[in-house]
Amino acid sequence: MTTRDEIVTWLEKLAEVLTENKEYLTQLDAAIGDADHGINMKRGIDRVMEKLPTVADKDIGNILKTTGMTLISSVGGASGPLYGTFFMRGGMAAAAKEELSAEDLLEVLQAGLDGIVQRGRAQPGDKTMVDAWLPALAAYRAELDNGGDAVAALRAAVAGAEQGMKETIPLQARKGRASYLGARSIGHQDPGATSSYLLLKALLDTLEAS
Amino acid sequence: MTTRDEIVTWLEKLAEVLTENKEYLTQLDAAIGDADHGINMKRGIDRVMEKLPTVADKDIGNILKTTGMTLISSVGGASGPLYGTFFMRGGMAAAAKEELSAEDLLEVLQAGLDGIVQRGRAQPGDKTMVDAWLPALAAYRAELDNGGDAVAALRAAVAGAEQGMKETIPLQARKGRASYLGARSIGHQDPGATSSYLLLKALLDTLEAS
Amino acid sequence: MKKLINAIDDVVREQLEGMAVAHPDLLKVHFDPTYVYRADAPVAGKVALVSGGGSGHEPMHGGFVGMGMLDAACPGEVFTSPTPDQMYEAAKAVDSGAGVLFLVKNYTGDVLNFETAAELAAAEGIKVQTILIDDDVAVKDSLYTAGRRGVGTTVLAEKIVGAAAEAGYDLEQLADLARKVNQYGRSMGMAITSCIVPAAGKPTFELGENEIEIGIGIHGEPGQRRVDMMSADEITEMMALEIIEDPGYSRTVREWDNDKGEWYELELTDAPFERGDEVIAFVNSMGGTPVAELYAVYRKLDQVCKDKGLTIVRNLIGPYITSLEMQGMSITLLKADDEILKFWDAPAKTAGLRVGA
Amino acid sequence: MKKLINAIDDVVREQLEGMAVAHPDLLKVHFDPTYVYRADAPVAGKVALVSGGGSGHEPMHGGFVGMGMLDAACPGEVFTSPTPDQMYEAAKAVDSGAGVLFLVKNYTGDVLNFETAAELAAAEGIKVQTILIDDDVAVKDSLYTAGRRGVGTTVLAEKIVGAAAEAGYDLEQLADLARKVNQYGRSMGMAITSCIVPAAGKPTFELGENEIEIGIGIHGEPGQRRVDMMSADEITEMMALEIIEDPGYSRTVREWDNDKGEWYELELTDAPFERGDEVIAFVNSMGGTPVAELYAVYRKLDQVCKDKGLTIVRNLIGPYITSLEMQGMSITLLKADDEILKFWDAPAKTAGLRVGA
Ligand SMILES: Nc1ncnc2c1ncn2[C@@H]1O[C@H](COP(=O)(O)OP(=O)(O)O)[C@@H](O)[C@H]1O
Ligand SMILES: Nc1ncnc2c1ncn2[C@@H]1O[C@H](COP(=O)(O)OP(=O)(O)O)[C@@H](O)[C@H]1O
Ligand SMILES: [Mg+2]
Ligand SMILES: [Mg+2]
Ligand SMILES: [Mg+2]
Ligand SMILES: [Mg+2]
Repeated sequence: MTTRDEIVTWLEKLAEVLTENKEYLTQLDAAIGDADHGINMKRGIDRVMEKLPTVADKDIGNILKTTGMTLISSVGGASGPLYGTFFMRGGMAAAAKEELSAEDLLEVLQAGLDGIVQRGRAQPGDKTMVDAWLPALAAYRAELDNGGDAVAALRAAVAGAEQGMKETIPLQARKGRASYLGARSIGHQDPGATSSYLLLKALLDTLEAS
Repeated sequence: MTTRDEIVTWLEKLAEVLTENKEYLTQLDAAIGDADHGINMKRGIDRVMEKLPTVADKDIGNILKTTGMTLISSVGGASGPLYGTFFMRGGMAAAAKEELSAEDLLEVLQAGLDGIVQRGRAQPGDKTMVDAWLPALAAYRAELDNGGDAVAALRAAVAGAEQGMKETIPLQARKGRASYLGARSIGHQDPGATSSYLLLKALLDTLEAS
Repeated sequence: MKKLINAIDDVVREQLEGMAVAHPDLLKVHFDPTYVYRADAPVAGKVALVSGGGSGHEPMHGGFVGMGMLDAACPGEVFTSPTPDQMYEAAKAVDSGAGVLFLVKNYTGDVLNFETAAELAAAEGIKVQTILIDDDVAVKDSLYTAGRRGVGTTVLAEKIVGAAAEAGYDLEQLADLARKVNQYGRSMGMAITSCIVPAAGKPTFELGENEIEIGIGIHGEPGQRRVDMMSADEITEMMALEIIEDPGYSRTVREWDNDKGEWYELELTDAPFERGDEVIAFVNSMGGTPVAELYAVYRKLDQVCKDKGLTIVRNLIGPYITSLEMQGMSITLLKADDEILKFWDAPAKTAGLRVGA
Repeated sequence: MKKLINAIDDVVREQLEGMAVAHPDLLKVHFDPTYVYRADAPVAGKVALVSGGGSGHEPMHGGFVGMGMLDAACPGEVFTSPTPDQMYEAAKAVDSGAGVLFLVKNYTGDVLNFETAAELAAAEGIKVQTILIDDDVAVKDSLYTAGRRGVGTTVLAEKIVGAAAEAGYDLEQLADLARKVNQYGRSMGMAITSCIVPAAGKPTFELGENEIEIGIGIHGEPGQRRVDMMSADEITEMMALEIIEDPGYSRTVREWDNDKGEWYELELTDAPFERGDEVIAFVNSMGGTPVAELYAVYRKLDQVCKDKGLTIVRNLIGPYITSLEMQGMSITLLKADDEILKFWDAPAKTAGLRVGA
């Protein structure tokens, strides 16, 4: 069972990770975007850290919704509404929950991904964060079906996300700023897919630690 | 006797010299001015070369006046009206003359220098072209008094101009753009003093050649 | 990085504070959330025109807030779209009850955030409409990209649509005019140098001493292609021809249905320019290119238009939609009809553009 | 060198040709000799205001030709004073018989050439007067230098004196007003980068990645001192204080006596600013610094003025007197009285500055 405290720890871990990777994500964005993805994510997660104490004792749905609303009103750019929607939808799926089973967690992540796709209307292979999420959740589900627990499923998900992230490199972007580069977007890893991988990785590290 | 043809040859030689030294004069001006002295002089002498054929058969006064008017209407900057006045005044001193004695030549140069000082109101040591002309004409006069001919006097004048030019290096400019640099103008050779030296040198070379 | 700034986190806020003290007669600035709005807003009975986008494009958009242009502008961080709460609060502040038109440059970030804001505003009972500006011919297709970017035409649209709002157009009429202006306008940009996002601290891309980028957007991103430096005439002719000879452009856009309270999609196709068209020509500096160079560009642009049978009947020349200190320029041609010219010539009084006032 | 130019020798001419095709309603351009003049010149009964100087400062001066500002502008080569024949022919073209006022920035080249032109014009029976603009406080004394340079106050003088000419001031009144505006105005400039004179092809000076030049002129020349980069607030405060606390400045200027037909010298002393003074504040971009950064400067300038008891009653913010693509800015403070404010607020319609028209 993933507890409310682990969710809080996850977000705190995510703050560390995005801080460490601010430069890296920004550099990836400089290559095929406008050099701000790391800066945007860092700005957003810092605001989440300010807000977190006020909701840390609430249910998981509440925590995730607050996180989503905070990201929407602080990140800007394409990733703001997308990650914001991810957490808001995830929060709705976790409404009133104090802890999440491995299945619950999948539902939360799936609801979040559905939100990203509805807002951004990205197709698989468009070279976006969606290309990290699809293989990740497929792997999670598969591991679950094989009887694995949340940590095992997440381990599979992170591996899937990492592969999806790496597989964005040869892709030509068809969504977002990078799409304006046409063929020049080929050969670069998508920043948003990378931050999505980091997000899942932070969750795994959190659950493994406890 | 300096003939009309030698005056024409002098101006043609001056055109070559200013072309060769365009970069050099501009660099000197870059250090303590606005990086255009060589460009200005080149633009002016090119126009003089266009005009010259139309007056090459006129008297020396006429040739010099035309040269002065042409420089005034093509050089611009500080050096334009100054060199323009130099040749116009020199031309007046040579009015109707077909050839110039060593004394005539001194009168022409002195009249030109007086014009420069009247327009520019520069004092000796202000770090301007005047600092090349004063020692030059003093040396010319001295050599003449020692019974030297025009070539000998000019040789002395060129030596004087060169020394005056070099002695502008330690001076702090008190006139022209360079004066805005205050002490930072010290250690650089004055562009206008340099072009004045080149002007006299071209005259000497011309007379020596014939 | 050498810029006239203080702490990097304060760059946008301090610039806006400067605008507020400089132009109290024209505008006010609200912080948390951040938006610039007309000193006399809301203007009774008038539809409010609201735009916004990342900062770094000044004077657009904040410099165009005032009589005859925008009612409010929402500045994001440098080159980063503003957030829905800014747009929503700005809309509430300037809505007179006649409704709010969001003019949105077509960048994924701007579109997604403005869509979210429109949903919030509509939920508050504000009549709202969003019109997309997507005029950048450097982007060829809309199927394999996020669609044409919103660039130079945005400035012209803010002037023309703003004047129409001042003249009493209702929300529908205003949306129709804005849609038309967007479909009549085409732009292309080029960069001589990159620019430095303050938070990044170094140039977004490196250009060789003899290289330029053709087909750039307005966020310091690399362009569609990199070529060797050319003469002003060659660059201008190449870009003008890509604009003038651009074929019809089709894409699907989303607009808001106020009755149903939902998004609907419509397919729009822009007609190419035709001989005999009258145009407004806009030669824009990317920020670091001085206006004198723009006149060399305009000189050639006028020749190319004449050769192609287009008559320039109005022009705008200067830095209006910029990318920080980037050197470079963009060209916009906007087909002009009587309605467009009438509102182009109408008075405007803003910090960034003044006409007859 | 990457610029939007064609052949180097054609740079100025082509830019002027571009202005002529862009603004036929405002101005005409004459070549050989080169001058820009009002489309409706000579204006009957009006004293003609003529200025000029090296090119590279655009929009000044050509961009200020039109109703309410200049009757003619004489552009020299880049950063090189124009020649007397230009000034003389321009004066003849715009003189309505009421006389011509030459506004001359105090640079040896400009002064010597305009003096020669004034002599030529007077010889033609044109009533002529020359007023010097020398407002750069970075130049401390007039004894050991060519005197203070003419910088930012020139733009304000062309607006104010131009409006007075439009209002019917005669030559003497106009000269008196121009002299007063110059004595009421003080400026200082700084450079973040050098600039490239097209004919030179490389930067006039080299600045380190962390160095700036303080006390520069407008010709890309090095400044009065080189210092390490500072924050916008520090730079602004330092420059504002040098301007506000500048003591009285005395120098001898030459003006023309139309009756005697000769030059006469007069000694002028500028009074320092005093608490309670109302001022027009002008924050100017050297060309490559975007307007957004100027607002950060204005923000601090407003605070410093308040601290020093000065009230900013009007402002001008943008690139108006530039040094090609140089990054940097200048600050000008002009003591404002009723006469000055009246003409500052009066209409002007030029390519570079529009007020109420
Ligand atoms: N339509 C979309 N759907 C899903 N993800 C998208 C879409 N557009 C962009 N993204 C993601 O957003 C990332 C860029 O985010 P960011 O740089 O913060 O915003 P911006 O592009 O506005 O500067 C891209 O790397 C991509 O993964
Ligand atoms: N008042 C003056 N009297 C004599 N010579 C002067 C004076 N002012 C400047 N000069 C000369 O002019 C030279 C600069 O000429 P130039 O660079 O062509 O003009 P500008 O300074 O206007 O760019 C200086 O090197 C100096 O020798
Ligand atoms: Mg980005
Ligand atoms: Mg010079
Ligand atoms: Mg961005
Ligand atoms: Mg010069």
